[in-house]
Formats: sequence, structure tokens, C-alpha cells
Amino acid sequence: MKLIMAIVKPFKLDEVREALGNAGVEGLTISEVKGYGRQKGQTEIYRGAEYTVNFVPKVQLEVVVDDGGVAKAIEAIKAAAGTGKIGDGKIFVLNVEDAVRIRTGETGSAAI
Amino acid sequence: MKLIMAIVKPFKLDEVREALGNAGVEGLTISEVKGYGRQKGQTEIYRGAEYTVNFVPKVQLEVVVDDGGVAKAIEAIKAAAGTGKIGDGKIFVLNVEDAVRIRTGETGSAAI
Amino acid sequence: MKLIMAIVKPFKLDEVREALGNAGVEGLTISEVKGYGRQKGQTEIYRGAEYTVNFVPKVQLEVVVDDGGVAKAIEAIKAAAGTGKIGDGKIFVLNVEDAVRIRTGETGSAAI
Amino acid sequence: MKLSGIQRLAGLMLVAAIAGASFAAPALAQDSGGSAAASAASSAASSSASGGPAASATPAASAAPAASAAPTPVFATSPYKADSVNSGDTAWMLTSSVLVLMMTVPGLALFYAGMVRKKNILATLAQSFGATCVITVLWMVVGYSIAFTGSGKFIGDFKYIMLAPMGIASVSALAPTIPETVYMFFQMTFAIITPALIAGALADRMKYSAFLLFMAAWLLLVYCPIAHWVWGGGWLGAAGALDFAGGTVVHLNAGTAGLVAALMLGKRKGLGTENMAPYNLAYSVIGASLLWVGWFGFNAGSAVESHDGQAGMAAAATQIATAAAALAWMGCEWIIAKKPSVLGMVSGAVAGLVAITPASGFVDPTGALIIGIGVGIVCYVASVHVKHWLGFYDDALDCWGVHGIGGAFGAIMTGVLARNSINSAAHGWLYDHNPHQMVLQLEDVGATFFYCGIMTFIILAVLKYTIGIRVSEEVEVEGLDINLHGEVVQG
Amino acid sequence: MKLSGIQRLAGLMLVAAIAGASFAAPALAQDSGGSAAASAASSAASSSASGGPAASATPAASAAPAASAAPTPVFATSPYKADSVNSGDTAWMLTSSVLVLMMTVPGLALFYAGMVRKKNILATLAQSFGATCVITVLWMVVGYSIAFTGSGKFIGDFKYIMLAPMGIASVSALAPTIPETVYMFFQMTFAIITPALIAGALADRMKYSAFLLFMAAWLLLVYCPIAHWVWGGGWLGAAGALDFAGGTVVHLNAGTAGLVAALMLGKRKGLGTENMAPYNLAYSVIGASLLWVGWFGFNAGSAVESHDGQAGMAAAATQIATAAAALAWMGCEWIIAKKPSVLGMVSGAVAGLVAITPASGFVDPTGALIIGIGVGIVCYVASVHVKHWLGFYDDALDCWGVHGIGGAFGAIMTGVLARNSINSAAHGWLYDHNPHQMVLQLEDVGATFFYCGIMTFIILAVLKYTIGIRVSEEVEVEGLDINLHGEVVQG
Amino acid sequence: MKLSGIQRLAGLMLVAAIAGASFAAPALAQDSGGSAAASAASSAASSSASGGPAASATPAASAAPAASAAPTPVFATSPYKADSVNSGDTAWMLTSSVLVLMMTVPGLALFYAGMVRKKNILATLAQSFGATCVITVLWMVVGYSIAFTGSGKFIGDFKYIMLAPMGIASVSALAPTIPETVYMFFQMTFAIITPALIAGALADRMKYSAFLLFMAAWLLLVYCPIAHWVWGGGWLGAAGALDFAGGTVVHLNAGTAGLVAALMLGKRKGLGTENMAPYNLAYSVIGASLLWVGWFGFNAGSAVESHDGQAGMAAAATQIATAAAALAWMGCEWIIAKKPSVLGMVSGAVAGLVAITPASGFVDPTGALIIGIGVGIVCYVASVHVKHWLGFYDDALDCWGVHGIGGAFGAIMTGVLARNSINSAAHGWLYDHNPHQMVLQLEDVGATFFYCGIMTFIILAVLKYTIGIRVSEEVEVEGLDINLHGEVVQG
Ligand SMILES: Nc1ncnc2c1ncn2[C@@H]1O[C@H](COP(=O)(O)OP(=O)(O)O)[C@@H](O)[C@H]1O
Ligand SMILES: Nc1ncnc2c1ncn2[C@@H]1O[C@H](COP(=O)(O)OP(=O)(O)O)[C@@H](O)[C@H]1O
Ligand SMILES: Nc1ncnc2c1ncn2[C@@H]1O[C@H](COP(=O)(O)OP(=O)(O)O)[C@@H](O)[C@H]1O
Repeated sequence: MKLIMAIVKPFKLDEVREALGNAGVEGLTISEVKGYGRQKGQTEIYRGAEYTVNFVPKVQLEVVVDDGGVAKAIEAIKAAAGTGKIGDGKIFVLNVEDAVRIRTGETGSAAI
Repeated sequence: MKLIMAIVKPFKLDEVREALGNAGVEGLTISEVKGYGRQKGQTEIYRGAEYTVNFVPKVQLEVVVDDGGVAKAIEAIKAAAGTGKIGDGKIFVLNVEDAVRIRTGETGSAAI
Repeated sequence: MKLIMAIVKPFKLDEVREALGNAGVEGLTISEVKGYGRQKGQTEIYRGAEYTVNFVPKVQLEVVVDDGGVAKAIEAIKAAAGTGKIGDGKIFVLNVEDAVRIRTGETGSAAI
Repeated sequence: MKLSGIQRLAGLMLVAAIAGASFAAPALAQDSGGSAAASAASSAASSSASGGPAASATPAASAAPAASAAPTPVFATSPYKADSVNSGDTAWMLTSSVLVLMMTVPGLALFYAGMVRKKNILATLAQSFGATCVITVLWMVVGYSIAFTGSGKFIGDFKYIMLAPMGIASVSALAPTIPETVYMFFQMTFAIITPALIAGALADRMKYSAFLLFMAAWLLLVYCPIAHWVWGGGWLGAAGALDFAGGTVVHLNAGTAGLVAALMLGKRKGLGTENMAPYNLAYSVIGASLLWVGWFGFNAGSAVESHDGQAGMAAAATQIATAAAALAWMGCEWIIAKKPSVLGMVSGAVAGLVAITPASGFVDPTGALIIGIGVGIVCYVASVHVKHWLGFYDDALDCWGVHGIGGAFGAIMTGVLARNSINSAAHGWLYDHNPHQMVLQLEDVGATFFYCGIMTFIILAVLKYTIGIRVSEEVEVEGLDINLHGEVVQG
Repeated sequence: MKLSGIQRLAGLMLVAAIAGASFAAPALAQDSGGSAAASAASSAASSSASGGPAASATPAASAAPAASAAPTPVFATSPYKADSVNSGDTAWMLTSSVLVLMMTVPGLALFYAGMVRKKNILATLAQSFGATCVITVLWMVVGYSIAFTGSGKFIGDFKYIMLAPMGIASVSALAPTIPETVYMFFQMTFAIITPALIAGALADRMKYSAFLLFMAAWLLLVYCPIAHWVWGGGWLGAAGALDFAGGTVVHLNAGTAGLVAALMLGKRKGLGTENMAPYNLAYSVIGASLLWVGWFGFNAGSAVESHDGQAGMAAAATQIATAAAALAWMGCEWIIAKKPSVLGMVSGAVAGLVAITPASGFVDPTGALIIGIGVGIVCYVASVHVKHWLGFYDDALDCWGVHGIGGAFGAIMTGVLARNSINSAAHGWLYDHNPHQMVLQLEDVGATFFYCGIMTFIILAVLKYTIGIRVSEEVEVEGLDINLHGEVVQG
Repeated sequence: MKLSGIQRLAGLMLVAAIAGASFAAPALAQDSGGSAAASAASSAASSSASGGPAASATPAASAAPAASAAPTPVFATSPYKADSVNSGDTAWMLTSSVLVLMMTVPGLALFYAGMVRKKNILATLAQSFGATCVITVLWMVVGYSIAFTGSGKFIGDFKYIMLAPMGIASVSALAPTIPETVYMFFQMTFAIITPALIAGALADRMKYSAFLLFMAAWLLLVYCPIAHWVWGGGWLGAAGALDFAGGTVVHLNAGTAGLVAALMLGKRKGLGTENMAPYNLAYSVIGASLLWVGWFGFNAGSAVESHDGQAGMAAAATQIATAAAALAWMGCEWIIAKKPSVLGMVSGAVAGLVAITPASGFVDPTGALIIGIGVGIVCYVASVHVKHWLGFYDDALDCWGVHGIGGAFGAIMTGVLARNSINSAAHGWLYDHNPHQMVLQLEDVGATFFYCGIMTFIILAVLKYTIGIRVSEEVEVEGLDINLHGEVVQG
């Protein structure tokens, strides 16, 4: 099993979730994060002085899938999250050694 | 060392933390996340129209433990977080290659 | 590639980010988390009764770097985040099997 | 989503319902010769009765005999000569002015800000706040002059530009017991909230520059003339239409403008797909509460005095109708959606305040109760069901659904339930057997609806094809706060 | 946690302390023949003095001679015949009514909403808002009739159902210088806030349907009768009990009901284990501030006029006692918990407002200062320490600890510090050597405590065994907002 | 950042600009023999005119003839003998007092709390709330006595300690148409907000104990004497300086104290490096709106009556200047920073309220418009550009930039635009050709600036070297809420 960690633009979230659903992903976990990268934050004004916010709001998705499902999932995310503009985000893949479904105690792929 | 990543129901947090403490875990990190899975969100009402929220509030725990402590920790979480109802959550185990305690510079198990 | 996951004190964030920048890190993702460990939370007062908050606000940084850059990055974080006081935080290193830049589709190191 | 012909049709009918009536009116007027006397009588008194904020309430005092049948002690005509400025009336009207100002900032600002998404909270507050500033200055420069001076049938004269002639001791014939400065200020607060109400239909997508220009133009071209017609000595007031505190002048007027504006702006991006639920209804509850509290300056203040029973009766009617409407809306939701939402309660309360506005001062407590229950149901249906079913306009925060429909409903019900024993200047249909009053009310509703609708369209059309009225899609997605004002609500 | 017998005992004693006194009272009354004259005198004047909101304040004017020893110019009796309706008194009473309405929405709503957890914020706001609506309608239908009409010793008559006899020119004998419509509205705002206060004890766990029914029943079966006893011409007022603006009628009454309700509902799930700290005290500060501001309508408004010095003295006393109580509570916390909490400051301020309520209008500035300091300490101990030590009731937001204890304390201190030179209708113990007044105050406290306690128990028992009063455990854990109202505060 | 000599110099010049003027004043006074008569005349009337809150406004009524040229009906002198207490004036002054109290809590509390970071929100609220309590008690104990009693040139006497002589029927010679209790309360609300304003300069870094002691000492040593000079019958008022509602006594005074305090506290940690943007400007908008609304009690209330046109004219001027200033500030930002910030709009509105404070009651609508536009620009430049350019003081929330600069600007413009036809006690430069008035205004500004500056320095120096005035660095970083009050805004 692999953990797919994707960082995308917030307003793309719904599309990405649907795309993953179509790709057979049944569960995922998201969290609101802030990103730092090529894309610079918006410039806020405070007492007339402009200053740029270093961090940009992003959404991080964490999805655990079978090794077989990784490629499909990545494709789905790329297709749904891409705008071609700077700041589209990243996808990272990590290895997961085990998974457990708390409710049933199932482990491994069965738990996903 | 392993990173145990558990997604549980918010109101179970305190119990889980205690259970882990009893299991010898001395430190952990939590974050508020939103989950998507079998359990569906609540239905909010807006101008009389009902709509279901796709994402359910969850708490994600990240605990790094020695390889030896993994089984005990998982058991503790399962026992404390389980309600038998859909949405109880998941536990994922990832391998951690190194750890550092910033304050002292200790590394490896000593840093946990 | 490795994922460096660091948990540091919130008010050190800016310094850490700069240090990482100087260490050649171009992108990173942060999230607000709560930590449990040796450092105990502040005591809030409610109707005259004091109670200690178990969880301490922390910031979690996730940075993916080439294997070569790991040591430098860790050093940078340690230097910038350290105060010598309890609660300075931890750094964990996990292996990343692949990375993708959504915008361009680049993979591997090129995507970081 | 695609729009079936049947729906478009229904939409037109909704409009026709209000429109048709007023065409019928004149004709009907001919027929109702029988009530000529009554009609004449009401016309005679109308300059005060329909005067709403402008009504010198002396008639109410002389109504004492009429009411003296009541099994309670009554007071004779007030100890004051109604033509002399006195500290009590002045105290109440200063207080009322302050209360009505509070309705807009922070009342209305919060009511709307609580219903939008986080990214637009500050921009929504900025709309009410900015409108208040622009209108205040324009009112002083020329607005008051157009609306409340001179004897024109359609607009006032321009003698009061910069309020030059208004000395420390001036008194307006429209408000003989308070200084004109106070009357000008009181009317200013009405002129402020009326355009500001329109913002409810513009939420989340209008350019701020266009918004402020729209407020300015609409004040001078729509509000001031209509206020003059009904309260400033113009043709509608003279005709005998009853509008105590602004059912048509303020609410139907703002609501109609909101409907037109919503159509010209188009729908919010993501409507139907994205979650548009209110970010922080606590703000809306504070806002609705301050609107409720301030509305006593609006309605009871419209007696323009406190030396007899009229302000008190208007206050009582206002409180009763508001509570009844909130309960009615709550009840509808409880039955249909199974849960009474907080948004529903506060919307119902505002609907009640709107509908009782033209009627307060003319109806008794039971009349207020009836109007409240009625408008709670009507506005619930209009805002929650009809809007979605028609689906071709995005009246985001229900400016038309609550103020437009509620204002028209109130104006019409005023004709039905107005009672001579409450205000000697009024002769309603039910109690005083004066069907002709209905004609006048429909005339009032129709005139406001059409004049406002057409003028609002023209103003926005001009703005649209010059500076543009809607923000870019990116701006709308990212949020108005950061893009229009460079600020955000943190955290 | 388990409850030791000693604690239960102490709990009963707390109750007995208040109860016992009132049994003693009559007996004591017999003994105090010496003060018969005084007692008679005070009875004579009492219908106005104890009238609180109902007090025609003419006595205060006639007090001028008494006070004219003061080294400052004094004004002769006011230029008005106190029996004629006038614009100044009417202006002030309209303003006061609006201020008291503002106390409940948004004041009280925010004060409580700021203290609950995020998941219950909207539900808490909905309690105050919904109660306001239900009570308004019931007051118009029959409440006013029960409380403020007729000459019954225990309840009024039913002639005023739907306020039918209340014409534009009616005047109530209880408020001769303002229209009855205004007096009815002013009293309505008191009837609204009193039951709404109880919500503080019900927080986080009551069904909304049961809550609204409870409000309705409690208004008619508890508030209206007691208001009639003390202010409407009933037996307690006639006996000479002094309650200027509602120490017992409003606060002890609501507090007692809160105590009973807390016991019948049981404790919040997770109390003691979960963190129940307020989510956003900023709301509570806004709420407390608006309560403070609005309270001048409550206390100074209870002079029911502004043509002499009584309203002003009541206002001064209110301001002084409130500040003193806030400082006293703050001081206790600073000493004991080492930090002055914001929740403590605002709770102290409210405690001060509560305790000065029955006394304002009867005490001088120094008396107000003493009452303020005293109640700040007493309520701090009751809410922070006694409650936890007893530990058998979960008075979540300290409705009993602040309103119950504070109201009783204020009523009793009124007997001690009331001063004839401030209000000619009052004869206190300390300055006017009239110990008998203490008997009357204790009688008032005891009667309210017992009648309210018993009736509240009956009402809730009926609801509990019919529709049920508490939400399910899941609902309580998930939050009332989403489950009762289908909404949440986002983010 | 390092500070270049040129900047220090400019800083000193800024101070000198205000200072120098007042040295010039007396000299100039000598020269202006030509205006001796006028000067004498104005002195004669000054005890009422400059009286601000203390002004018996009868002159305004007698101004009627002057104004009767206006093409509108005018009212003859008011129906009241101005020396008799009446219900209307009392009603308005009670209302005004309540409005001014609302300016501090919750108005000012929210205005400031919205601008700080999340970790300091509650502590900021606690500053306004705590100051209100401390000052209320001190005002009753001795403050009122020092400021508004006796006939001293510099301070009052101490006869009114504990307000002992203030009976139910007392009347102050400074306010002959209302009870003294009301006048004392009205003045108390001014005494509360003035020190509370200083908190804007202390944000995020002051110890709470030191803050409360500072408020207490500053009230008694700075505010009370200055209030006596100008309004209590002291030398400045007698000299003929015009300050209707407190441009110097309240705003320049608080602003100057803020500047000194900011210098003595030092800058906030992280200024320039950390993001100090407001956490929730919605609070600031609510606060600014309530300040605006309440300010009518401040300015129109300063007529201390409502029986003639003065309160009304003051209200009109206030509304116009406020809106104009908000638009001016907004315009500057729109042009320079390309976006009109919400913080800018509300800051501009407050600047307008500040500047019109001394002028309302003396200027006509056009004068108000000019003052509003002017102060909007001046305060924008001072708060946004000059502050950053000088960079040696951290006036966190612009207490000096808005209240200090705005108050001084308003006081000076009052001398220019005051108009005899608006207030017979005033003789301005422009309309009434009385240059000498400028001398008096500058004298007033200079005296306030120096006396306040020096005394504030002394008070803070004493506190600094005894208990200390600034929190530790850890506390500042972690936040004041948790460390000073043991609470936080959750979520
Ligand atoms: N090396 C990295 N480690 C962790 N997160 C990263 C890394 N690089 C980029 N990110 C995340 O991806 C987001 C988008 O990256 P950015 O460089 O702004 O645009 P792009 O993805 O188009 O190159 C960043 O805001 C950050 O959250
Ligand atoms: N494949 C997955 N990857 C990441 N998180 C998941 C995955 N599946 C489930 N989760 C998380 O676990 C939570 C509970 O899962 P759900 O299917 O709702 O109930 P259950 O765990 O009882 O099957 C989800 O809300 C989500 O946060
Ligand atoms: N085993 C662990 N797994 C995950 N996070 C941990 C672990 N131990 C500590 N942390 C995180 O590191 C933070 C600091 O640890 P703490 O023990 O308080 O101080 P120190 O790092 O100085 O030993 C904690 O608040 C927690 O967020």
C-alpha cells in the first residue's frame, strides 16, 4: 500500500475528490495547510502599507491505496487539480507498511 | 522506528491519548482534519434546502514509536477509539528512517 | 527523496523558513498542529478553576528534499528552531518513493 | 441549470401579479364612486397620514374621543400646542434618528456579513459602511432638497442645496414640533438604509467602485423622487396612499432594485455546486437584533413626535408583528424542513418588521398580529421555495424575497386593516368600509415597482457598459476581501 | 463525583437560609408594633414605591423639601401635572423599552453564546431569540392582562385579552404620564428578559421544543402572577415590599427557576472531564456591555418618567454598583486565582446590575457602592466556590449564582439601605430606622423563591414526562447547532 | 531600524508645530487689540459657549432672530424657561449618557480588539472594560468634585466627595434644566472614554495592573483638572476657548497621553518583521459603528438640552463630518495604495468624529463638511505615512495619529469656522471676523498638550520604576490573554 500525499489549490478540492472517487478511491483525509513555493501569497494592506504573505492556503489530501491503484490515483489528481498556473501543487508517494480499520480490526488492503 | 498515523473521531481524542500514555507513548502530535469515507457528513440546512456535507471532522494523530512499541500502540488506539460504528477511522503505519530531538540533538530512538 | 517532518514552536516558524531557504529548500508545506509531550500546556482559568491544557500549539513543517539535501535541511531546522527549552520539537525523516509536480507533470527530483 | 418555459412564465406572472393590480387600480377607482366622500376625506388628511415620517401626528390626538369608549382612562389632547418645538418631541426624534442609523451600521452590515462566506465578510461590511458615508454627503448636498422641500408634485426644489437655508431655528412644515435639523437628520437615516438594503442582492460579486456609484445614482434618481411623492408633499401622498414608515418608499423600493440588480449581475459562481452556507450566523443574529431594536426609531419615530399615543401604538404594533412573523417562518421550516433554522428565525423577524412598516400607526395590535403571521409565511415561501423553483435570479441574501415581497404585502394589508380609531387620517377597508383605500395602496405599490424597476435598470445598464459592475472570476473565487480591500478575516 | 451527606446538607441549608427567613417574617411583623406607623406609612405609599416599573414617581418630587438642605440649588416640583401624558416622559419610556429589548437581543443572547462551546453557539442564540418571539405574542394575547390589569390580590383580570380595550389614547393608572401602549410595551420587555435569563442554567442540553414550551408556561404561570403581586396592585406591593425594578420579580425569580431546571435536567455530559471553557468570550463581553447599557432602561426606566430626579438617581446608582461589583469580583479572582479573568469581570458587572435593580431609586450613591462591592464578593463565592463544592447542580452559566443570589442579596440590602430622602415612599432600616422593612423584603424574597420553585418544578415535570426536556447523548456530543437547527458556525 | 538625525528632527518639529503656536498666542493676543470688543464679548458668553457639555444652550434660541432671515419658518424662543428641570431635556440627557457609555463598552473595546492579534483580543477588551469600572468608582468618590464643582480657576473643591451633597432634587448651575444626578452621570461617561482611548497606544504590551493604576492616576491628575479648566468654570473656559464636546479636553488630551505612553513603553516586539495585521476587522467595524452611533450622545448631548435647535445642529454637523472624513481617508488609500481598506474607512470615520467634536454646535453643515474632508486627509497622512517615516514611536492603533492630531485639527478649525449665527456665544475668524478666537484655540491646544504630556510622563515614570509597565518578552510573544487573564479565544 502507498500513501499518496497531494497538495492542491483549495478551490480544486471538490473536483479532485470526485476524480478520485471515479478512480475507485473510497476514502481520504484532507487538512488545511499553508504552502511556500514559487507561487507567492497575496499582498495584504495594513495602514496603507502593502506586504506579501509568504504562505499560500492549500489543501493537503492523504490517500492510502493499493500499490495497484497508485498510478490511477495520481493521474486523477493531476487531471483534476491542474490549472497550468504556478502553485498547482505537488504529489508525493510514500510506502505504507500496514493499515487497520478501527471499527472491524481488518488489516492490510482490506482496511483501506 | 515507525510513524503511526491514526484518524479517529474527535470526541474520542482524550481517551485515545490516555490509552497511548498507558501504552508508554510519551509524545504525539495531532491535527484537525476532515475525512471522507463510508460515513457521510451531517445534513446542514440553508434557506430550507438540506444538503449533506461530504467531509466529516476527524482528528489525526501522528505518533512515532520504536518498532517494538508499534503493536502495543495500535492495540491501544483500536481499543480507545472504537465505537463499532461506521466512521471509527483508520490506522496507517509508515517507516521512519531517523528522528531528531531539536533541543538536545539526540537522534534515533533516543529522540522519541 | 526524503520527507522531513519537523514539529517546531510557532513563533520560530519565520526563522526556520528562512534557514531552510538558505539551505536551498525552495518549497515546503506547513500546518498548525497541537503537540503532546514533555512540555505541558498553559493553565487556563475558567470560573476561578485552573486547568492545564494538555496540548501545546505547534507548527508542523513538511519538506521533501533530495537525499543529498537531508543533512543540510536538518541542520538548518535544528539551528533555527532550537531554544534549548523543553518543547523545541522533533524532526522525523521518511522515505519518499516518488514526487510529481502537478503543473508540469515532472516527476522525481525534478518535481521538488 | 436549464430553465423550462413554464418557469419563465411563472416568473413573469409573479411580476404581473404586482403590476397588473396597479393598472386595474385607476379603473377601479372610477367605479368606486360610492367611496368618493371617504376618499376625499382621506385625501384631505393624507398629507399628514401618508406622511409617514413626515406625518404631524396631531390627528391621533384628536382621535381620543373616538377611542374614549375604551374602558380605560384616556388623555385629552396633548398639553402642547402641536405647532411649537418642544424638548420631548425633539428628544425622541434625536433618539429615533440614532436608532435608524444604528440599523445600517452596524445592524444591516452584520446581518448581511454573517450570511456570506468568509472570504467576503469584510467586503460586505464595507458595502453598508461605504454607502452610509456616500449617501450622508449627497443628502446634505442635494438629496434633502429634492425629497423634502418645495411643493412640486414629482420632485422638490433645489433651494436647500448644501442645506444653506437651514438655520439653527428653522422648522419644517412637515414636522412642526422639532427643529428642521433634526428632521433632516431623521430623514437622512432613512435615505441611508434604503439603498444599503439592496446590497443583499449583490452579495459576493459586485465591484466596489460600481457599488458606490450605484448607491449615489440610485439615491438621487430613485429614492429622493419617490420619497417626495409619498412623504414630501408629492402626488401619491396627496392622493391618500397610506405608508406610515416606508413599506413602499423603503422596502418595496429596495427590494425591486435588488431583483433588477440580481438579474443584471447574474448568479454567483458556483451557485448550486459550492457550499454557500453562511460562515458565521452569530453576526446575522446580532445584526437582526439591532435591526429589530433600531426599527422602533424607524416606525415609532415616524410619528415624528412623542406627545400623544401614536408613537406608542406604532411601537406596540411593530413588536407584535415582528415576533409573529419570526414564529410563522420558524413554524414553516419546522414543519417542512423538520428543523427551525436560526437563519429562518431572523429572516422571519426582518420580514415582520418590513411588513408592519407601512401599517404601524394605522393598525391595532390584532391587525399587527395578522400582518406578522401572514408575512412570515409569504416571505418564507417566496425566499425559500419560489426563488429556487423559478431559479433565474440569484437574490443572494433575499433582498427581494424579504423586502420586496414583504413591503408590498404590508402596503396592501395596510389598506385592509388600517383603522380610523387608531389614526383619524386613515380609513381602511375592513373596519372603515373604504374599499377605495385598496386602490390607493395598489397604485402606490405599482408606481413604486415600475418607476424603481425601470430607473434601476437604466442606472445599472449605464454602469455595466462603462466601468463594469461585476468582478472577474478569479477575484470572485479568491474572495472580495483580499482583492477589493486588501484585507482578510484572519484565522 | 460522589456526594457526601455533609454537602447535601449544606445545599439544603443554602436553601433554608432564604426560606427560613420568610417564615420568621410574619412573626417578626407582629413584634414590630413599634414601627406600625412607619409600616402603615410605607404601605400607603407602597403602591407607587414598590411599584417599580409601575411607580408613579411623584413622591420623589415632593421629596425636594426634604433634600433641599443640600448645598446645591434644587428644583421645585416639576412643571408638569404628573397626571398628564407628556412628550418628555413618553420619549424616555419609549427609549427605555427599546433599551430593555436590546438587553435580551442581542445582549443576553451574546452574553450566553460566548460562554458555550462552538457546537452550541447558534442554539444558545436561538434560545434568547425564540423566547423573545414567543413571549411577545403571549404578552399581547393574555400576559399583560394577567399582570397589569384589574384589582385582584393574586392575578389581574382577563379584560385585556388581545389588548382589545387599549386604544390610541388609553392611559394606565399605573403610569399616568405616558400612553398605555408605551407602558404595555415597556412591561413586555421585562416579561421577555426574565424567562430568557433562565437559559443560562439550561445551556448545552435542552430540547428546543421543550424550551419554547417552558418559556410560554413559565411566563403565564410564574412571571405574570408574581409581577401582579408586586407591581400590578397585588398583595406584596400593597404590603409595602420595595422592589424598584425587579430584584425579586425578575432576578431571584429567574435564578430560582434556573436552579430547579438545572437539577431536573441533570449535568452536561463530560462536565469535569471535558474542557467546557468558553469558546469566544469576545461575544460575552459584547453581551455584558449591552446588558449594562440597556440596564439604564431597566432601572432608570422604572421611574416610568423623566420629569423629576428619580430616573437620574436610579441611573447613577446603577452605574456605581455595576462598576463596584465588577471590581470586587475581579479583586477576588486576582487574589485567589492570581489572574483577573475577563469572564470574571463581566460576571461581576452583571451581578452588580442585578443587585442594584431592586435598590436603584431608593438608595443614594454610597448605598449603591456598598451593594456593588457586597454582591461582587457574594456572587463570586456562590458561582465559583460554593457551586463546585456542593457539586450537585450544573448551573452551567450561573443563572442561579448570579441572578438568584444577586437578586436576593439586592432585595435584602434594599431594606437596609433604602432612604426616605431619596424616595419619600421608602423607609429603610439603617437611615430611617424602620426594621419592619426587612420583614417585608424577606417576605418578598421567600414568597418568590417558594412559589417560583414549586411552579417551575411542576412545569418541567410535566414536560419531562410528556415530550421530554433533554436531548439524546449523541446530539449533546455532536452539538445542538447542527442537530436542532441544522446549522453550524463555520471555520 | 536605525534612526537618522533628520527624522528625529522632523519628529521634534511635529511637536513644535503644535507647541510653538501656543507660545505665539499670548503675544498675538496683545497685538489683536482691534478685536478686543469681540474678544470681550466672546469671553462674556464663554462660560456657556466654551462650556461644551456644560453649555446652557439658551443663547442658541436667542439666535433665532439672526437666523430668521432663512426662507423657512423659525421657532421663537423655546416654550421652556431654560432654568426649570423638564422631562424632555432630562430624557435626552439620560439617553445621551447611555449612548456615550456604549461608546466605551462595547464600542471602543471592539474597535481596538479587532485590530490586535488573536492572542491579545481578550486583554484588549479587558482594558476598556476595566477602565470603565475603575473610573466610574473614582468619579463618584472624588473625580466629579474636582472637575465640576467649586469656583477654582484650576481645580474644583472637594465638597462633593462620595457625591454626598447630591440629593434627589439637586441641580447644577452648569446644567439648569436637568437633575444634577443626570449631569454627573453624563460627565462620568466622558471621564470614562477619555482615558480608555489611550489604550490604543498601549496595545499588546502593557501590564494590566499598571494599566489600571495608570487609568486611575491619569483621570485624577490630568483629565479632571483639564475638564475643570474648560468646562467646570476654570480659566480656559473663562478665557473664551471654544470646545463644544471635547476636541482638546478629550481627544487631544488622550492622544497626547498616547504618544507619551507609546514612547515610554517602547515598540511591540516583532514590529516590522512579524505580521501585525488585524485579526478580525469585523469587530473593528462593529466598534467604529457603535462609536459613530454613540457619538450623537457625545456631541448632540453636549447641548445638555433638547429644547431648542442646538442639539439638532450638532447632530447634523457630526453626521456630515464623519461621512466626509471616511470618504476622504478612503479616497487617499484608493489613490495611493490602490485599494480602499476597511480599516481605513473606519479610521477615517473616527477621525471625522474626533475633529467635529469641538466644532459641532458652533459650525454649520458646510463647515462640518470642510472639517470632515480636511481631517480625513490629515489623519491619513499622520497615521499611515508620517508615523512610519518618523518611526521612533509605536502608536500601535493610532491613538495619537487619530485622536491627537484630529483633536488639535478640530480645535483649530473651530476657531476658523465657528459661526455666530449658529451659536450666539461663538465668534469665529472666517464668518465673524474674530482672529482673536484663533489665539484662544491655540492657547487651549497648547495648554492641553503640555500639561498632559508632562503629567503623563511623570505618572508613567513613577509606575515604570516601581511596579513596571511592560510585560516580559515571553508573555508578549505568547500573548496577553493567556498570561494576564488565563483565557484565550478558542479555535
Ligand atoms: N519540496 C516541497 N516539500 C513540500 N511541499 C512542497 C514542496 N514544494 C512545493 N510544495 C508545496 O506545493 C505548493 C505549490 O508549489 P509551487 O512551487 O508554489 O508551485 P508549483 O507546484 O507550480 O511549482 C507549495 O505551496 C507547497 O505547499
Ligand atoms: N484510504 C484512505 N486514505 C486515507 N484516509 C482514509 C482512507 N479511508 C478512510 N480514511 C479516513 O478514515 C475515516 C473513517 O473511514 P470511514 O470509511 O468513514 O469509516 P470506517 O473507518 O468505519 O470504514 C474517513 O473519514 C477518512 O478520514
Ligand atoms: N513520539 C512522538 N511522535 C510524534 N510527535 C512527537 C513525539 N514526541 C514529541 N512530539 C512532538 O514534539 C513536541 C515537543 O516535544 P516535547 O517532549 O514537548 O519537548 P522536547 O522536544 O524538548 O522533548 C511535542 O509537542 C509533540 O508535538
